Amino acid sequence: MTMFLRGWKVRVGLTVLGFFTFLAVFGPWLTEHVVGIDPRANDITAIAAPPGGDHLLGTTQFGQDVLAQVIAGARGSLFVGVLAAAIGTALAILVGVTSGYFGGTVDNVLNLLTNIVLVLPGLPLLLIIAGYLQGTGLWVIALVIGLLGWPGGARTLRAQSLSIANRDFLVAMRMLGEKRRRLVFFEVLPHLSGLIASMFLHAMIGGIMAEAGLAFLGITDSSAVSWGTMIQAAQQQSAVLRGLWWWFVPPGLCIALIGTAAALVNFGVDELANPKLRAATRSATRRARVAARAAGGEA
Amino acid sequence: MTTTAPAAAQPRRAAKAARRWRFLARRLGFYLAALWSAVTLNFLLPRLMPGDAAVGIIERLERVSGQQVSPSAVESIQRLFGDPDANLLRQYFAYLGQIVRLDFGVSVQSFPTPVSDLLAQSLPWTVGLVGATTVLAFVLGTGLGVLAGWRAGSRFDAVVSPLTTFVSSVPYFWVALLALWAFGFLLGWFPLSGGYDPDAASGPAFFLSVLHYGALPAATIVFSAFGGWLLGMRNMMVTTVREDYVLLAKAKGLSPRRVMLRYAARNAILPNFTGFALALGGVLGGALLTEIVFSYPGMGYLLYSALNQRDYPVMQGVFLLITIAVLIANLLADSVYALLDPRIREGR
Amino acid sequence: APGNTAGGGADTLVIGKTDAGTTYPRNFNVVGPATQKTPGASLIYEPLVRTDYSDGATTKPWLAESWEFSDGGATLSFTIREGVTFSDDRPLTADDVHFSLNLPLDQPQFNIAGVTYTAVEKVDDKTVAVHFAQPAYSELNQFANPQLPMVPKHIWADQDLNTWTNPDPVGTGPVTLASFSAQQVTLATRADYWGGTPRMKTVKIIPTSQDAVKAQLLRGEVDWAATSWPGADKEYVAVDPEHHQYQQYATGRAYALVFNAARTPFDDPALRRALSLTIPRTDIVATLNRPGTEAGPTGLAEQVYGDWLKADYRDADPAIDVEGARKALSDGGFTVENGALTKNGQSFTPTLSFNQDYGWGAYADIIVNSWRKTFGLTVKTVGVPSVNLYEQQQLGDFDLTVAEIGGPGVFATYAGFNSKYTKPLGQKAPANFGRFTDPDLDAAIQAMAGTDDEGRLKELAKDAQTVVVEQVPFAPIYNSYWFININSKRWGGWPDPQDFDRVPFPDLGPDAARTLLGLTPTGRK
Amino acid sequence: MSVRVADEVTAVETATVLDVDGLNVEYVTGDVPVRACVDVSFSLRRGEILGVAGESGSGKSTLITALTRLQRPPAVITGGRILFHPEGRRAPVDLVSASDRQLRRLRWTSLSIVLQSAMDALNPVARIGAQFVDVLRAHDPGLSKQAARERAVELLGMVGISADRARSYPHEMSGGMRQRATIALALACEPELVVMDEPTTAVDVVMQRQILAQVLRLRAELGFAVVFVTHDLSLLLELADRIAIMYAGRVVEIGAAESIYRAPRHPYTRGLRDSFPPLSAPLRTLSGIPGSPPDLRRPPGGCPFHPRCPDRFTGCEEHLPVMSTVDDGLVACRLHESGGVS
Amino acid sequence: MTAPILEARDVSMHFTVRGAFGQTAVVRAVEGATLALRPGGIVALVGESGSGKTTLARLLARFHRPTSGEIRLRGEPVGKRGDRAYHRDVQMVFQDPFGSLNPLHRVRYNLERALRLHHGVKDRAELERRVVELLERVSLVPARDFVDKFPHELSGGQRQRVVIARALAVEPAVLLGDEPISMLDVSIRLDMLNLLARLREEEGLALLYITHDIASARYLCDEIVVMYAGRMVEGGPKEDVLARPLHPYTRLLIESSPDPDRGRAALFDGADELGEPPSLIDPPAGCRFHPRCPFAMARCRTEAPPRTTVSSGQWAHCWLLDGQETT
Ligand SMILES: Nc1ncnc2c1ncn2[C@@H]1O[C@H](COP(=O)(O)OP(=O)(O)OP(=O)(O)O)[C@@H](O)[C@H]1O
Ligand SMILES: Nc1ncnc2c1ncn2[C@@H]1O[C@H](COP(=O)(O)OP(=O)(O)OP(=O)(O)O)[C@@H](O)[C@H]1O
Ligand SMILES: [Mg+2]
Ligand SMILES: [Mg+2]
Repeated sequence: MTMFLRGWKVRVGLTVLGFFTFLAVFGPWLTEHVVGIDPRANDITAIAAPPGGDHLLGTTQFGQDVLAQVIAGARGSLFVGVLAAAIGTALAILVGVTSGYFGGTVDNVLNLLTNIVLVLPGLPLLLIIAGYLQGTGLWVIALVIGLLGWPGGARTLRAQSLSIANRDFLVAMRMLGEKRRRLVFFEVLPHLSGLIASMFLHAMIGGIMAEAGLAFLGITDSSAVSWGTMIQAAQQQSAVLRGLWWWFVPPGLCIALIGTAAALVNFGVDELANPKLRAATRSATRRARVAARAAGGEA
Repeated sequence: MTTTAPAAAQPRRAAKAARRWRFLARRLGFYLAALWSAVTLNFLLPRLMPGDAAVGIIERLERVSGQQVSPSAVESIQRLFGDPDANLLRQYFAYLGQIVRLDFGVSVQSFPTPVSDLLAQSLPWTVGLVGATTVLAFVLGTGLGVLAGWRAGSRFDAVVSPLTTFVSSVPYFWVALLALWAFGFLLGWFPLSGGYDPDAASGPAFFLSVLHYGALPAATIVFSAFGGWLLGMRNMMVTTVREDYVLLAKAKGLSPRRVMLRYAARNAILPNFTGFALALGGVLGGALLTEIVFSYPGMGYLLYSALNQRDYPVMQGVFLLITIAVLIANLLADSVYALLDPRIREGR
Repeated sequence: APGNTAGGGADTLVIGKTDAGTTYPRNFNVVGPATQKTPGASLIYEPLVRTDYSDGATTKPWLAESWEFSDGGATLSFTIREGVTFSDDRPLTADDVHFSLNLPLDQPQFNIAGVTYTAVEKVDDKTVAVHFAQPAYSELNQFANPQLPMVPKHIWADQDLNTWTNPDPVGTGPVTLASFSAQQVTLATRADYWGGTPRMKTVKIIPTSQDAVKAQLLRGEVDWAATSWPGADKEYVAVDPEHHQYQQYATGRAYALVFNAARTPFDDPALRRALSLTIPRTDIVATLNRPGTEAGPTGLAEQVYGDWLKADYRDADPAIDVEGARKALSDGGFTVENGALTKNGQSFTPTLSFNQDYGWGAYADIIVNSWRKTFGLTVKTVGVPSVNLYEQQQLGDFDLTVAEIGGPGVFATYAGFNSKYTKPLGQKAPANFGRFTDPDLDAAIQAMAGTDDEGRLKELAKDAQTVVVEQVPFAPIYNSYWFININSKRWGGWPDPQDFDRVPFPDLGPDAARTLLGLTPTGRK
Repeated sequence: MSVRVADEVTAVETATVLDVDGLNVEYVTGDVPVRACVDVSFSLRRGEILGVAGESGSGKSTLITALTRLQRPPAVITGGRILFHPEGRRAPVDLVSASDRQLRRLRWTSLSIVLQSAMDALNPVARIGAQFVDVLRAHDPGLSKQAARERAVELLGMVGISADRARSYPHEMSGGMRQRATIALALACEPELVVMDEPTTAVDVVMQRQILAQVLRLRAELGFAVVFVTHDLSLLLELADRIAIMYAGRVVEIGAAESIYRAPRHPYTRGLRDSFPPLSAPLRTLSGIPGSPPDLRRPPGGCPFHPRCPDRFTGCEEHLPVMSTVDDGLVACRLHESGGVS
Repeated sequence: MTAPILEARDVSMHFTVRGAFGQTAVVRAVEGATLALRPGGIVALVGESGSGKTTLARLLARFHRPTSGEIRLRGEPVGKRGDRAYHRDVQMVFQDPFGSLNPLHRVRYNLERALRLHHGVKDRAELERRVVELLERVSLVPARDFVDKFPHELSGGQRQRVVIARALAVEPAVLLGDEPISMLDVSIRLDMLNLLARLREEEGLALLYITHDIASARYLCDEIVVMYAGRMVEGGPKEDVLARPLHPYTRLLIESSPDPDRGRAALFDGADELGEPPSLIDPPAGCRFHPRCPFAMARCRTEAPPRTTVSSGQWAHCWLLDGQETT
């Protein structure tokens, strides 16, 4: 764990993630007490005003405060991202681990299902299903994203649990007479936790991006504020071509930041799982170079 | 473990061929099953979901004409678009029959234009734009990934990898918006919409205009897609570079270039390649948002407009086409992977 | 040169079309219900009459030189204009008109125009008559519908309209199809057009987006487009005041908050009035960047219906009336408790459904914020995609919703609130989504349908207005406009919104034809 | 020098081929570096087989890769010299400071390597023959493809692999075949020195016997010197001319195979020898070496073996023993320090 | 001789494998194996890689069900018994001490699970006492230093002791060791062998010791069984087998094993052309060793040799012994 926290990537990533989580949790409180502005209030005296003065990040075409919206949007975006990732990951675990660990007919059926869902084109299907369910709220959007997002992970988990199921320690525990369920939860799953964490982070980025993409297409809950709906509103009001950059840059940047942060944490997870990657980091190389130079060896 | 005695090679080979066929049959079976599921899903979705096509048309007609569609017109439109009470099973078989004949029906929004006409109109654009950019992004990303992974820990790697992480985390439609604003609107270097200059009807002028119109969307797709390839390739390279055969290749005194390309990259690229084939399969549905931002006349845009108007026949047609493309790409990935990796080719 | 989309020469007019996607299908089947047809069809196929928005949206002759009601309004005979030819040089005959008018009766599934007559009869070589089941003075405007065009019988008679896309259209309009490509429609003007000879040789229609067309207008690649451009004053007109024009023409329609009168508590006019009085119309039009376009209480735009409006309702003050609203609310017996409307121990927390495809959420916010401020009332806003919203509106599945109301003429505007269209909640109503019922309004509409005497009509219109203003079936918010973007570097002679006899809206067939005829080359390329 | 070698190698060259002097290799990870090779010195004569034995983690593989300058990051050579004496050239090359180009010229033509696992050492996506052709043509650009291919077949034949196998992929061959192929590959350019890192650990005893027999035969034919690393001392006792014993990154004893077996001087060497039960000699209870090898990050002070040493006496935990010559060998143990510093 | 506690009678194990291309093949991993383990006795199973040693052990551990033949525990055919009851008597120790301990669980967890599952021990203090006792039995002292360690904090030898302690916690009658020392450091191996020998002495365990190192087999066991390509080729008291191998393969195996006491000259002679072990998918007919056997006769190619027992209980499957049976 300490090794995990040592790299700058993980630390930066966790800090940023933590910051946005904080925003998501305390956002409403923040906007009310710190910023002092309701993200939905319209300040008709400041329409599409650039940053400064009363509105630190400027206002939208509707006189709504961009900063307050960005803060409020953290909750919407993270909500969809986390929920979708949770659903997707849970399904992936359910299907993948069951399939890999139990094998046999269960495996054949689940594997076929996984492969079929995997080849169904994701975004278009998402669009179509979400399109049918339009206007039903972030819950449904997260649900749809999650429901379509599991097969990749399930496939990986299946392969992994297949290999774990044949590891000696599992065989040993089985010979001790452990029950299958206990084996799955206490022996197999903990081993996949790194992989699962990594999958979850990936899925979260995917979920946030997918929400933003769907919102951009108008498939969203427009009574909720999320970064996606902000970009959509800006696009609808031609904010880009009108140069109202303060309106559409912050939400896009936030998405990019959170994505980068999750990816950075993921680096750490990957390096934890794959020491070869760890040895290939810049700090490791630099240290080696210094040592070599100190010894005067190696031209 | 199992060794083939040379004497037994002949019958072995025949057996191997037979096994290969059986394998192919199995795979084909899977693809058929997947196709059938997609087709069935395609059939069921519009029927399970609330709302019908007529509403979409009426709403849109009102908007376009600016007049309330009169009650008698509403009735007419409902009459034109199907009898929702018909027997579901019969409908299903009729639908399957249609699909087999590649008859996707008639578009609702462009009544009575056949869906296949619309598909044929959009397909080349998407295949051209997204296909080319997918290849480009793959080549670029993989190439840079080889370098970054080969010199893992170097300054190049230390700068490129985190930067790429950031770049690939940026929502791509947002990048597209920014690009459109900067290069299309402010600088005016590129057109803001469309796929070609309609006045440059043919010949090289047409071709040039296609390049010109496609440049900006292509650049944004490449921009947001190459990072994934880069990072994937880098990590595979880092792992592969530490393999003994790479060490041995170095020990053999081969030139570093050769070791990097023929030994390390050649092996490291295998997983990326599967991803590439799948990405090619995703080409048709992949760049939907980009197409919308740039009003590019492709499949994504078609699907989007169909969706907005509940043009089920078009939606189904697009979806089916995309699914078929993905399946073909999977098949391709399977076979080409086997070509690239002898361990799989021989079926161990 | 970059984006030389237009490539128009001195004899070409380029129209940028922003609402038809990125490619066009080749589909001139004008009577089909398609929403994606080849643009320009309304310049090729023409209706019998036109609606004149410069004159109270009344009906004016077009392919019909004149008309006459008989049988107490149950029969209508059109006299066909002489000298009208199709683009294949065949003259427009009574047979063609008969065929065209009979088509929706013959094949009811193509009654997209929603015709209400029951029979068509060729009277003589110049006259065709239609018969109604009852007096239909007010229903004359259906013959202005672009979905009811005069088509050549000799071509159309033997086509199966279910599959025919009419790729090479032959019509009476000022242009013919010169060439088609999915990303550009090129029309050639006709020297033998009955209305005159347009000065340009070609008209090009290119697909573009709402954002892209702005740049194209600025660069002069597009001469004519119709898209709303908030901030056009600064961003467009100011750039070249001489040539860049941004014009607004009232359509006579208005965006309005519609109450579901079939649901308590919105069956109470006092509540409806209270809510209507506190809609911050000025704020909304400010964020829309369209100052001064607040709708009056009747929902009839003054620009169009000036002399049809009752004097009391002219120049209404758009400011919100907090006192009046609070009074109306308490008159209705309502109180607000914990954000919920309360009456007789029952409490309600209404929702406002809006069309999320158009980013209406922010305007909905403005409205509910005002209600919260004025009454302490909490109203939830729900964004619904347009198609779904339309369906919900038909089903009566809403409390408060936003819809565009209106039609060509006062009658058409108010007829939609006739109680005869109401359906029980949960069944699709073809009109009158709010299920508003008022005998006085019904009577006024009934009477308007039975006369073509303008004085009488205006009187009845004022009666109807009184009902609407007092009973508030809907609360008009802002007027709706055609937004016209013009770059007159190459073509002059555009109408002036202050004083016009034609609306230069490209899809408004006859008006667009008149616009074309009025354009003169400036000699620049 | 063993008598047996003289029997087999016709002209034993007494010239030195490799001189390792004070070699230090560290793994630079974490806060404390792992000192995997500490002050390793030995020399190797032409045609000689030097066995290196030691427990797991004693730095054998590190030594092998460092000898050929193939150590992977984070391993770093932090001191010492590796003098390679190419045939027919007077000036030795210090491999530690040689430039990449210099090294590349020496590689395979003078200096080759056999790695532990043949499965991993062969490029899985290239045919065996092609991997020979690759290296042959890299060092002899004049060689035609056809000629290179013929030479590859010839080399494979040398280790008993039939010609048609040249077109096989590594995974199509058994472990033993692959291991023999990598040995043939190492000999492709007729090097003067071959370093081998446990080349037979992954194969079973029968195959091990075949492979080693071939190595011995080929050495007799080609006269290359070998550094052979393994943890199986009993194997080395049969195979090597001289044996170096490593413990905790240090060479603790070097001597002729015969004397290492009959009269080991270092307590560790003795313990190691006694860890292998005899196959034919009378059985007695053996005890191995109690305890476990030290963590190279924090090796014990003084003699690194002292915590496990049955013969330790006061001072062992403080004083690092120096290499002393004892009879025909060298040993680093304070029991034998009286013999004088060499 | 005491009655066998665990027996394999003529068991065979055929695996159906599916290749990457979905084709199937049958691997005849074990064929006609017969083996008896007696309390206090150690049987060594030797043979080269892939000869089926692990498979046989797994059959005895009921990890696989035999394709044919039967396994008997205390003279009764197993099959009716539940798995847990069976494993109360038969436990297994694996080759890789790291792999057979879940890196995420402490030493304590491993031992406590075994105690809870098989002896229903619930009481904390009682658990603690027995855990300490177990660790002491495998010489992990002071035991308290080890109970809360994770596997990665232990050396290989210590890990293997934990594995053995876990098996002992069940109080089995039979311990199956699948190359239990081959992954350990050379210096620790003997320690481990001595531990196993002690357990046999003290607890009267029946032990199956699988190895490819004949020297260690000789050191530890009473009886040696040699397997080749899925079949047993020879078995008997260890000194007899090693001193007078009956089967040519046993001879080859012994000759191939390093032995510094033996003269070097003979060792590497004629080792070149020995060929390779056969494929188990398509094994040679007759005696499976015949393609590599210098004494192969026509008969060897067609007929599988029967078991021939010579004096002192040594037996082998070889046509060379035809007619030499002594009883
Ligand atoms: N990449 C690395 N990072 C840190 N320490 C390492 C690394 N590789 C090896 N070591 C350490 O260096 C020491 C020597 O390792 P080396 O591989 O040379 O041992 P070895 O004698 O070859 O062992 P074996 O018999 O197990 O192959 C060991 O203590 C090992 O832990
Ligand atoms: N689960 C299985 N499925 C298919 N084949 C198997 C399976 N387990 C073992 N085999 C095959 O059975 C044969 C015997 O394997 P086994 O592991 O029993 O040999 P072994 O003597 O233990 O070898 P080693 O000394 O390498 O451990 C091998 O060819 C192996 O590939
Ligand atoms: Mg090693
Ligand atoms: Mg085994």
